[in-house]
Amino acid sequence: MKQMKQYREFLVPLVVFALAAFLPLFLKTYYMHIAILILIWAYLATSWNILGGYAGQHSLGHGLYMGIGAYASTYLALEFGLTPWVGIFVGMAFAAIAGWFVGYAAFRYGLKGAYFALVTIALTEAAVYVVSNWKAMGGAAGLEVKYLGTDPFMMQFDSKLPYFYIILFMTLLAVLTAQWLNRRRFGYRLIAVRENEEAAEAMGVNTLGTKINANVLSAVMTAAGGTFFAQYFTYVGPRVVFGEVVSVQILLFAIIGGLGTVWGPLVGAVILVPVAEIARAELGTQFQGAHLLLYGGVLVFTMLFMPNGIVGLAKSIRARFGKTPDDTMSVSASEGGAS
Amino acid sequence: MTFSLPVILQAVASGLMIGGVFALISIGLTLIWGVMKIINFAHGEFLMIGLYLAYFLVTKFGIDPYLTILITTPVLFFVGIGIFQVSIKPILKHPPMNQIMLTLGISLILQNLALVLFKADVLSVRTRYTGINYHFGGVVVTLTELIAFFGSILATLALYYILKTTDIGRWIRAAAQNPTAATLQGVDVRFTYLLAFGIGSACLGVAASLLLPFYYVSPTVGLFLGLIAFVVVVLGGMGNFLGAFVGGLIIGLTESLGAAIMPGSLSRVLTFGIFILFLLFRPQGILSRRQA
Amino acid sequence: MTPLLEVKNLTKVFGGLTAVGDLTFHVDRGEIVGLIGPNGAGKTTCFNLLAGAMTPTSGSVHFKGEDVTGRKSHQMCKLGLTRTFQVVQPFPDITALENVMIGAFVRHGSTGAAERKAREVLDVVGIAHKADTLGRDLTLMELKRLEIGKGLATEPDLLLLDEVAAGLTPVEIDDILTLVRRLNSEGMTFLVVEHVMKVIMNLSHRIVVLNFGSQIAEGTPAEISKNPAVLDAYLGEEEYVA
Amino acid sequence: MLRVENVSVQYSAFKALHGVSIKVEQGQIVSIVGANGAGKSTLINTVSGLLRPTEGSITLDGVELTTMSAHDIVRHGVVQVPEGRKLFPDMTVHENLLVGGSHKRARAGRDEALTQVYDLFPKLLEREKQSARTLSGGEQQMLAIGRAMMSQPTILMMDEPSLGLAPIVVQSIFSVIQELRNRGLTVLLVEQNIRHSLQISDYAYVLETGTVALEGTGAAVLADEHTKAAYIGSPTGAETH
Repeated sequence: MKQMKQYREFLVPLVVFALAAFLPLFLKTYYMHIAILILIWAYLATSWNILGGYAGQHSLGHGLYMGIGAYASTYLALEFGLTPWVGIFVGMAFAAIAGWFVGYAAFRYGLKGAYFALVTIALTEAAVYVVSNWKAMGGAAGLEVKYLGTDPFMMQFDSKLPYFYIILFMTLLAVLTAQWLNRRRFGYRLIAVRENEEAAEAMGVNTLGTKINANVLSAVMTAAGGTFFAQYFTYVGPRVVFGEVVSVQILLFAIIGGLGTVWGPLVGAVILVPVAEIARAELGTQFQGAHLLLYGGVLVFTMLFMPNGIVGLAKSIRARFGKTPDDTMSVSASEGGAS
Repeated sequence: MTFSLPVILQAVASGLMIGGVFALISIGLTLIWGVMKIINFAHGEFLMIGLYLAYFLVTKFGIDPYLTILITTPVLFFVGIGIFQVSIKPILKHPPMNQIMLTLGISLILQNLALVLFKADVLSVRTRYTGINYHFGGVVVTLTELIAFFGSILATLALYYILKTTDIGRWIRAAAQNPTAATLQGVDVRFTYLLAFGIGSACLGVAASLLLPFYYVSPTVGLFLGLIAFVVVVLGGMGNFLGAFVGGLIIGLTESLGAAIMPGSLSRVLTFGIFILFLLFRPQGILSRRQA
Repeated sequence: MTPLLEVKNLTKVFGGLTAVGDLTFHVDRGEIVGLIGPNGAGKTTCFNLLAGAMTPTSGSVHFKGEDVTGRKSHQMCKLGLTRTFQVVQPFPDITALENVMIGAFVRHGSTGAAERKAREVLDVVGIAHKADTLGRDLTLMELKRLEIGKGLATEPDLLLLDEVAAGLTPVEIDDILTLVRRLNSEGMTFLVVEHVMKVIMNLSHRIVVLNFGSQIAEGTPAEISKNPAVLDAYLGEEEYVA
Repeated sequence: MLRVENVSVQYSAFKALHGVSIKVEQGQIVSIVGANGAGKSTLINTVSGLLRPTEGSITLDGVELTTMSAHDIVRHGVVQVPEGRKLFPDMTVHENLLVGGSHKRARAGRDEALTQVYDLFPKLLEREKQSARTLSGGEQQMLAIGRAMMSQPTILMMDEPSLGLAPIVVQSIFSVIQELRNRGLTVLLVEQNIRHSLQISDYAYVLETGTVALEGTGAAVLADEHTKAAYIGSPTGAETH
């Protein structure tokens, strides 16, 4: 009985994803493509959310880990014929090392908030230029995954269906991880670090170690997403997987959906990706960037009117009939007038 | 990829020239950060607006590129003020990350709006200043770069003068150093924020007009120049006016020397490497003695 | 018997300013020791040094006989020395229970055990009925109790209390005093910084007085309240003529 | 001239003031004393408009300040010398003073005010071109007072001017406060150093946990045992009121 109770929290994700597994019965190929895109971004945003949402460290450079995952598996497959099923783990290992170094360097020297954001953006931008000048990695042109038709061993399929199930399974794992964090010591420590580092440290939380671990876990998960991305699009390029724009997209859905929540990233992606994709498909020829325009607009709207995202908004609407916390006033606040 | 003296000298000269413009671009950013502790990720896109504006003034109305300063500067001032009023002001007290996300959103909007309106074409102008070169020994300097360099220095000095000697300048500095204390001296801090945002943006108007004759315009031009501005600002110390100027020159030199001695675009790695090292080990920048 | 906490020649210099200078005192097991002094006397710096939030310039701190000088906060906490904060520091977006659980996780790995410990602590500090309220929604009195609860949950041998009475009404202060005394009678040791003198005079077994970073007096509450140096430090010098 | 009537202030969960009323008359020095956390700074910051009362009103010569923005309150002549000086550390002494006198009402007489301040604090004139961060604690306090004087206040509020200063410097600061009063300025003083402050005060209020516990002339309040108890407490007295 006790065992049951402990795992009941995983029931909802399992049921939701089990239902999602029937979606291909109803979707045409094009919509399958959109479903896969939703899951890719939901997966990446969930991975980012562990560091950004739970631990409150807003990395603007997760493209770095996505790129490491994408390039590692693709390069190993091209050069040594290594199956991406193994390459994905190699990429994750490299991302773990990178994540540890980035985390250690940034957090050891106390980088926070804007400074952490800047250093991560600089790292991923630097990676763009390193890879662009690295001949073995295809330079600025990037690498193309050799087309083999359907070859399950090399994670290649002619149909969208297997891709859908792979990314569905990955996203399920990511959501389960988030759900697991929600009720475990490590997860509580992440939240403690986010909410009040000084108090967390005083209560026995090794804040430096916790943040580094969060960065590593988040990086490893993101890298796996990178490998899948490369396999699905059969192409990786420096700007496509590294770089500022990708990094912003990774965190976009978590922020719009709801930071630090299990379902926020998925909700954000489910709502936004289809709209953006349709915009791109319908307007793409005349208006390049229509989807990014939409993302920008939604991001601004979110920050102005629902800074806690969709899930946060839903929560506060539910709580509205209870109690509304009012803004705290503070003498140290920069200016006098009542706002 | 030669290391001969003339090549190095040429690189130093070009580096200094573009460095002056980098400095001017960054000074607006450092001003905005220094005063209200907001990193404007749309800074590069504001510059892009200035560049497009200058481009159309030159190509459609035949205005002299340097005369466009009279239009780009006030327009950018009001663009800054408008964006501040609509989007920044409401979230001044929000967590810093929300502010970063907001300005990132604005940058996405502006960038892709430009893409929708003007397509991805890379545009540049030929003016009567184009092609005039000066030779100093083996070093070639173009007239347009020279004007940009001295124009940037002049604009920087003018801004420095305003900040140092006028009441408005002192308000802005007072609000930057201690907003509560400034309020207690009767300074309307929100108004100084508005002014600082406007002035910081107006700098980009000047920079755009100075850049256009030898640079290019495209929807993504702000992406790179915006990042360069971050590098310069961090190098100089966030909020440090003089530091931003020195930082601009250093990054100009780094970019151009790096390009002379390193293959491809690898010099960018050098630029970002400096950026990262400074963020980690000297976040207060080159000039400041105190901890940021 | 070695004292639970032994502070020897503790000094902290910021720039040119000596915030704490050559401070020596000890706390025995089962005691409540008060640390007082006017604003800016160096009490909070002293707390930060003991709790590991700052590293001393010189001097040493021994805890349970072990040299712990320069240990970090989280290490001190694991060793059994936990501090509370002057300005209450709740985790605003999680419930009171979860706030306390974060402390309980120091000694308990599983969520279930931590939750049991946390409920027990909430009961001790008297806010069990608020277990599911978010940190941000608690009243100041509840937050003060939560602050103590967060410290207790780490199961410390020595709890450093920083201004628990600040901002409370006299009745509420009495409640907190009762709580601290009860915990003390059950064996908990306290080092207390407090501005509200009634509190410290009533609570402490022994008092250490700081001014300008140095110790100016030590003794029982009765001795301290009559000590002229202490009166001068608090009220200004007697001989001043307008 | 300054009337604080029945003012309550609350921030987040913490009710800092409960129905506090005080009066300051033209040309007086009025002290507010009380232990830390009693609400003294809260009161001053509420008068300054940095905090908003949940109830009650604040008026200066009948002009309602309660809802006025903080910078407008300064422009109306209610000026604060904040706790911990809060100078502009990277500006010179001269520039700090100029900021103090830069709002519209003060600008006209700025040169004259500057002469007065330098006359009152010759040390500041010596250090005119130095940045504020290089000054000693006492000089910083003088600059903070001088900067407030530049606003040409009708009432000057000082929050813990003696904080962290050596006794000899404290003496000179208190002499300055008396000098200012002699020049006709009204002063509202918040101090921990109650012996000094009460001796020079015309009237005083003792705050305890956000309410006025006692009021009277400076001498009377100083003589009252209750005042000492509020600070030192007594080992026997668990009795509260």
